[in-house]
Amino acid sequence: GSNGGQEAPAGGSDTSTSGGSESKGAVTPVDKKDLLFAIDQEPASLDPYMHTKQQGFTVGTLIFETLVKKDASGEFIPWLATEWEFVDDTTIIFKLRDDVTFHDGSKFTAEDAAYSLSLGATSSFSKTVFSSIDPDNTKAIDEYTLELKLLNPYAPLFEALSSFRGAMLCKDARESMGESEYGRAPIGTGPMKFVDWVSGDRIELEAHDGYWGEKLPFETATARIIVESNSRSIELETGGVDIAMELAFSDWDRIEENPETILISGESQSSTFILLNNSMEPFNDIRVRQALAHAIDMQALVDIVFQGNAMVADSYYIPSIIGHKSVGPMEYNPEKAKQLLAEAGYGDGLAIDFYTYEHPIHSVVGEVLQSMWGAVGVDVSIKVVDLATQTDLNNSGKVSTAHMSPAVAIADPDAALMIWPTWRTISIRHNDEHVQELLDAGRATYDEEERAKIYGELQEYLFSKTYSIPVAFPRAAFGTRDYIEGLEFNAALVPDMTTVRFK
Amino acid sequence: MLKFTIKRILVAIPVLLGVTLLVFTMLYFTEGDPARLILGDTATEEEVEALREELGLNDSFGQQYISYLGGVLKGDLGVDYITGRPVSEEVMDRLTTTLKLAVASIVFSMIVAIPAGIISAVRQYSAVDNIAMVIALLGNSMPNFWLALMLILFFSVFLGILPASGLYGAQYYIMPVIGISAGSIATITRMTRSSMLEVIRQDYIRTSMAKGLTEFLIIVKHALKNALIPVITVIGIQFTVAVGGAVVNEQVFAIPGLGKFLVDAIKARNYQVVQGGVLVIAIICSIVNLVIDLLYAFVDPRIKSQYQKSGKIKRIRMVKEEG
Amino acid sequence: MANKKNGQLRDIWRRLKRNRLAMVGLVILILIVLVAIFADVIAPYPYDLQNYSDVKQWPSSKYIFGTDNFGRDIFSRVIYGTRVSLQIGFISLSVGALVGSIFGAIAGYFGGWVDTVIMRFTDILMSIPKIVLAIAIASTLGPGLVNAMIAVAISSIPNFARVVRASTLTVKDQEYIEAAIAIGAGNSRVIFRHIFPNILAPIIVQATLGVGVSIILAASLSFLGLGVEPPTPEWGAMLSAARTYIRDEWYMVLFPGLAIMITVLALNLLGDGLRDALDPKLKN
Amino acid sequence: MHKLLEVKNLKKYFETKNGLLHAVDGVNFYINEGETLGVVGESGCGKSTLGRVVIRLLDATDGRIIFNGQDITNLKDKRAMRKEMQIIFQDPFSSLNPRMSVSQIIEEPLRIHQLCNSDTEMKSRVSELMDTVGLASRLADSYPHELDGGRRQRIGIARALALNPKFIVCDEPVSALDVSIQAQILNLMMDLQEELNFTYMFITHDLSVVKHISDEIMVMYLGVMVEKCNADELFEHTLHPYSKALLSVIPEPTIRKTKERTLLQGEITSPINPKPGCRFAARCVYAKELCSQVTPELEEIMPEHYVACHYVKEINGL
Amino acid sequence: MNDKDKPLLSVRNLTIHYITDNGVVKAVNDISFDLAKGETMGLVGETGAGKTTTALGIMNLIPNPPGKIINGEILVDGKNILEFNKYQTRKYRGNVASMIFQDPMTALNPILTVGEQIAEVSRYHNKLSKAESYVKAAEMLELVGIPSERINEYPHQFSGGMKQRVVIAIALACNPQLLLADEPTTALDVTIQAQVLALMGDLIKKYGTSMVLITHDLGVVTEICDRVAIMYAGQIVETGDLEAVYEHTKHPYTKGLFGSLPRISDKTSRLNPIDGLMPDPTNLPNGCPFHPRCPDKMPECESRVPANTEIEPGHFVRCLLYE
Ligand SMILES: Nc1ncnc2c1ncn2[C@@H]1O[C@H](COP(=O)(O)OP(=O)(O)OP(=O)(O)O)[C@@H](O)[C@H]1O
Ligand SMILES: Nc1ncnc2c1ncn2[C@@H]1O[C@H](COP(=O)(O)OP(=O)(O)OP(=O)(O)O)[C@@H](O)[C@H]1O
Ligand SMILES: [Mg+2]
Ligand SMILES: [Mg+2]
Repeated sequence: GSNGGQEAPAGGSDTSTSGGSESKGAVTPVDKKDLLFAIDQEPASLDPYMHTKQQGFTVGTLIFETLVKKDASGEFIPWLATEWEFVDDTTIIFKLRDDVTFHDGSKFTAEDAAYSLSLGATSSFSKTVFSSIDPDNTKAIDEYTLELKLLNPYAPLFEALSSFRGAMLCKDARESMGESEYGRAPIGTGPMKFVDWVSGDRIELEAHDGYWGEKLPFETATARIIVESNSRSIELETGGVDIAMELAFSDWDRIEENPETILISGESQSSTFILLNNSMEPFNDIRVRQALAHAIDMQALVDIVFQGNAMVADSYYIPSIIGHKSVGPMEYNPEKAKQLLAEAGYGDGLAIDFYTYEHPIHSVVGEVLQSMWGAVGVDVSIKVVDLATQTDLNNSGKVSTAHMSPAVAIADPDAALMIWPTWRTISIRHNDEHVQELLDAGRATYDEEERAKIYGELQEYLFSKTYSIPVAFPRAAFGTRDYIEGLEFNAALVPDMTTVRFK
Repeated sequence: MLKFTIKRILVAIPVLLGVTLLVFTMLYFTEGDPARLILGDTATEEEVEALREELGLNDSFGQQYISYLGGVLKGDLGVDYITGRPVSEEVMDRLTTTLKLAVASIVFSMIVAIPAGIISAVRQYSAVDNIAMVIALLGNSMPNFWLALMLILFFSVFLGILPASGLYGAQYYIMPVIGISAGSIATITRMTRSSMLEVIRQDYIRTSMAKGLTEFLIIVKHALKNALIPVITVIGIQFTVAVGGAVVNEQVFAIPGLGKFLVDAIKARNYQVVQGGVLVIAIICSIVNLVIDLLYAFVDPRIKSQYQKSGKIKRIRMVKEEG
Repeated sequence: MANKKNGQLRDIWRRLKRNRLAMVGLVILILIVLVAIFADVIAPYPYDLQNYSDVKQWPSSKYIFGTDNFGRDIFSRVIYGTRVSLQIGFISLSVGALVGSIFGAIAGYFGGWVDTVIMRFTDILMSIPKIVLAIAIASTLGPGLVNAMIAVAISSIPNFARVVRASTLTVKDQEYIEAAIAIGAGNSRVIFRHIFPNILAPIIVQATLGVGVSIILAASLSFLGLGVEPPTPEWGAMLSAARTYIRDEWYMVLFPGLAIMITVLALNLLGDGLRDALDPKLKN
Repeated sequence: MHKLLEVKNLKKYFETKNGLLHAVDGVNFYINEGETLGVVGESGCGKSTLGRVVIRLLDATDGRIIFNGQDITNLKDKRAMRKEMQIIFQDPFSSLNPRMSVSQIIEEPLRIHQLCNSDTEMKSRVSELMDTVGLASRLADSYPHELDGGRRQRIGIARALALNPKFIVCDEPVSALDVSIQAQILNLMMDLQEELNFTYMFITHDLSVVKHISDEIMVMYLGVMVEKCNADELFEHTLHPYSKALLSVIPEPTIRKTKERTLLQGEITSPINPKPGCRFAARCVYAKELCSQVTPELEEIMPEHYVACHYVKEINGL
Repeated sequence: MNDKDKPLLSVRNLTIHYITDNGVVKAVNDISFDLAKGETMGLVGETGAGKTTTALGIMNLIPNPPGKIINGEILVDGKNILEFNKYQTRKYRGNVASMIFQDPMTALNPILTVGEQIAEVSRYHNKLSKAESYVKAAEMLELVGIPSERINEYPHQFSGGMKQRVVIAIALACNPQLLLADEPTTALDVTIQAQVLALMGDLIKKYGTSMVLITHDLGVVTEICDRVAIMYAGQIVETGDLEAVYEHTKHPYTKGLFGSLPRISDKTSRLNPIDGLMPDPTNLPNGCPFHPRCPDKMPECESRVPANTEIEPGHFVRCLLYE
């Protein structure tokens, strides 16, 4: 029996029920009417302004749309907005499409756009990218014209608008449903509309008949939540799902070599670093910080941790973001490290805590550091806490060292350097006003060359101070079945699912 | 009998209250701030503080507990901090899945374990006994997650005959059921065996032998039912374990069950979810215990008359082990 | 005197010896304990020695169980892990057994409201699934070896309390308890001199089986990220860390998994055998 | 003669889930020093309970226990009293702690009451006691399960003797033993009484044993005493209908039966919340209306011969 | 065995050992006796003398392992029951021969109604329908003096004496020719014992059943038996009709038994017990097993096992004094 009427996710039973063996090569994607993809975590909400999880955004790409998009060449192209114009540095007028309807049948207007972007400016989740928007003066001029006001010039604006962070919500629906309910059963303008969300299991979508653009080749789409990375890749390999997000490094080769599956990998826009608590003994001493950096054989560390799928970080954000300047890494020199430690008064050794939680990468870094720093007389004890405790300790300045890989929301230096503002509560606590000045300057400069110079200076400055130790620019990968095409890697790890096609 | 049932339910109430208080106290003293976790690293201290205020996290221990209890009495289990949904809905979503799986697992365990236990007992120290016990114990000796991963590797990857995760149809149940049953099969087999061994040595079995009955009749009619009480007890315990304790299997098989949900909630400091989930498990546990007690009466007329005479509770529990 | 006491033990031993499975369990267990004791001698490498040039090596003569993603020798880690896992199992269980037994004996011996309170408390603990309880405790205390042991110990208390209480109730009704009271023995003398020695059998059985449960529980805590702190070579933690490699470098998962399985199996076999041997009702 | 123990209107009720169980319901008697009071009655009539209440292993519900002139009914510190009053149990298997050796068992009372100053003294006292009860000293380190019933019972006796008590409750000390062993133990107990001037309360259901050992006999039925008199007197002039029936059904090992058997119908009834009236009325062939309404009082029918029966005189033609 | 009828039961040189870890328990050593149709024989002996073992042997119910019939034959109606196959043995048990066990409290299955426990015997052996077998069971209950309305009650609702009657009803349900009663009244009070003995006496007379009544009470034997056999250390040391054994006691052991009994009729201040203890059955002395305790021991006793000697018609003694 099918056990109490629990429905298989749309179409899921066709492929996976019949078992992996059959699906191997047996599937005829021509008449496939559903898309099944596996995400690695359950989103807290699907409302793009109510969370920061890439899993929620990925599902959201089918439901919501943005004013502009970025094409393959990096150009910003019209989407829900047809054209735009800078009135001045802080005022932009957008003309919107007039043929767009929400899933509930209501029209998409400039009201909705103004509502969405103002929300972006105030929501504590999205203000990292939209804090420059002036929420009180951004308004609809007429039904399809939006005036966007900025509080200050903001260079990454279009990068932000084209990212999924700037998705357009339905004002009426959200206000009448309430934000948590809306996040649970969202209404957008995208090609798929929300159907059902089975807690912990899956989110189901179906085609939106009134969609203004090109219809997608599938009628339903289901996001299955599969936390265990092994299970995710096995489902992909056995044909249980069409697409699997966030593949573990150890699965890449197999997915790549398997003729039935395709590995889509690329460089993530996030980078990882070792946090040092600059307001805490002994890390307030630059000699200690530098000693620690010199003590790391970064290539070995990165190879072990990322299993060959990352570059050693030479700076504080990835090369493909403007203004990147190669400043590092610090030379591996244990002798020098020992010497610096001795100078700082720790010749007899030093004991420090490394904080981590259950995470496949951070704890591995911890273990390698334990060994490498141990070699120069720094005794590392690894404190494994859980995420909640780690977050709490981190933001109350109690974490001494840790490895971190904060998500970079948009491919812009301002977002990539999001850990550095002095107002941030995380334990890095450098309190260096010069850093803040440079950040402010970079953000307000529209001229690309000038911006690049500012950020170049910042990167050099940060390196000279060694407030943190950059570790890696990791790659990431999704996997698809061989009959899927069109899905592109996204450096923010939020692939646009609307581009998926069946071969 | 009714009187007994009612008394039994009344006795469960202080236990349930105790469970909420215990869980509440533990959570209260746990490090980690749910507000900070929800808002993430980028939120300012003020925003976090505002959310704490909104969630009532700044109230004193007593205030928080009393207002929570007040809610519970009105049937309100609070809200999931993260999704903003009522805890009762969130828990119920998981509960149905979990119950289906738990029932399937226990039924499977019984089908395998009870005959195995009987045969082992009847042929004590024989090769059959040894083999049955080793197999049963193997299931109990493997770490759950390891077994689960091995099952997936074997059945989904190498043989490709079973779906690796989810719970969307009959064949999806096979591996999780094996994974969850592995422990309970061992426990039930052992209990059946030792209970049967004990019963077989009773005088009334000798009486039935002196009557000239067949071995089959003696075992099934005279011995088995008498051996059932401790077996029922462990089955009940195993059922409650399957309801809340299948955390690891749920994680590996991507099943949205109560156990995994609870563990995630504990880690996310999603207090009201933890409370609600544990409370629901405790209620199920009480119900199972009640059902067990009623089953005792069904199996053993002595217990039945005890219940009937007065509602007084005398539990004949033989909790020897728990997987 | 000693040899007479041995006479009693010899009876049990004889019954145990007849049980082939139990003997297999015992022999394995003794070997495991020896391995734990002589880990320093047996292990070819330190358990935390990272060798970046020998990462993820398949089993070979140099590394009989292969190496992990840090280039550490898995064999050495499994050997040292014996120590850790046995420690966790035995210590946490002993603490749980001690506390649980004392509570159970008090509840059973005194009865009345003391019994009610203690038993309701165990009811409370028992209505929360063990693993969830252990996780909740471990979260409250924070992860780490000691806290994991505390969590495992606390979650084993109710079982012992119940078993001991039930046995105490039967022993309490024996005439020798009354005889002890009649010659003027006080409560503590009765409990410790007369009741405890006579309920040792179920406690030992429960404990033998419980060590296995504790080892697995601790491993599950590690699997869920609440166990020991690196680089402690706890088997569960090794499994957990290696599980991403299960598809290709499955040897990394195989050996710690087998180690757990064999140890727990040995404990279970021995425990079952002891149960049969110690249970006077099963004497023939 | 000196009344060593006197019991007045002693009651012991147990709370059970079905109601109040009147195990002992208003019993009066005394025992002279150096004598033996035999207590007989069917299973469940409250013999053991009476014995336990008397030596304060159980607390009395009502009534008074006077021992050696001292009211011990509510005595708090029982230590001193424990030395004076001891008990020997029926079951030589369950009354000895299986985890203790013979010498440990016999030592224990000496340790608790700190009666010995040194280990050597303790040792010699233990071997003296073992000698007294006829246990070979080589058995000192044995465990009870290695010994037979008769020897075990001797251990129990030695344990009771260790404290030099004046008064010993013997709760069916020989009924679990084989006849030949039973005879050895009975002989031993009688020898000890002679030697050490013990006072026994000897509980049994075996009338031949009780007659053999007792000076006085008390017959109990459902928590009450129905007849009490000198041992020989009871067998010569049995007055109470229950006693008569009881005596008539003892299977005697002779093939020439002289007695007329009175088969009682049914079994002893429940002692829970008993109705007023004679407890024996339901099984009594002589029962009349009065019997089930009024509880008969214990009366001295003949000198030192007490009976509780409304119609005792008519029945016996007195 | 004079020119009476051919005996119903004839035990010839029966030897039964229990092979245990502590040695070989020589429970029954070369015993022989006959039992005529309708005759009742008392089998008397102290604990461990081998009484129960003998009875179990006659039922072919010796637990194996550890028990083993070493030698001898048991002829019932001329057929050696030890050579029966499984099926014949089942037909024999309960139907031709049945056994009443010592302890009525444990000899009944607590979870089956007494009616079922009686009915199943005749249902099984006489192929009665369920209804018929219950009618028969009701008859049997009435026969043993229990109102048949109580047929659907459970053992725990009965008193000890009533349970023993139920056990008797079970034993007699198929009108067996041979009844082995193993201490049927030892667990009962004197007044109840008298009732039960009277009842048994009536019933066996009524049905002409032959009975072996096992007891350790020399008094009980006189109430009901025609003959008596005295067992010591696995041997029958003296056998004969009541008068012969009770009034012309020959064997020193039997004499000792009588000397140990306190008598109501004559007041002696000291009893006259046999010295010493029963020998360890794993280590029986050479020669006559009673010689270490025997007051009339002769040097020869230590080496020679006495033979069964008929000293007067029907009165056998195993003692060198009489050879
Ligand atoms: N602790 C107790 N709680 C409740 N009832 C009890 C308790 N002890 C004894 N009784 C009851 O009190 C009554 C008298 O019991 P007691 O043991 O004194 O009888 P007895 O004459 O010694 O019987 P026996 O000959 O079987 O030893 C019985 O009905 C018994 O069930
Ligand atoms: N299953 C067994 N295994 C080993 N020895 C046994 C077994 N059953 C009986 N025995 C031994 O055989 C001998 C005879 O036992 P049996 O039970 O026949 O004696 P009995 O005369 O019936 O004694 P009782 O009066 O105690 O019932 C005893 O020494 C006993 O210990
Ligand atoms: Mg008694
Ligand atoms: Mg017997």
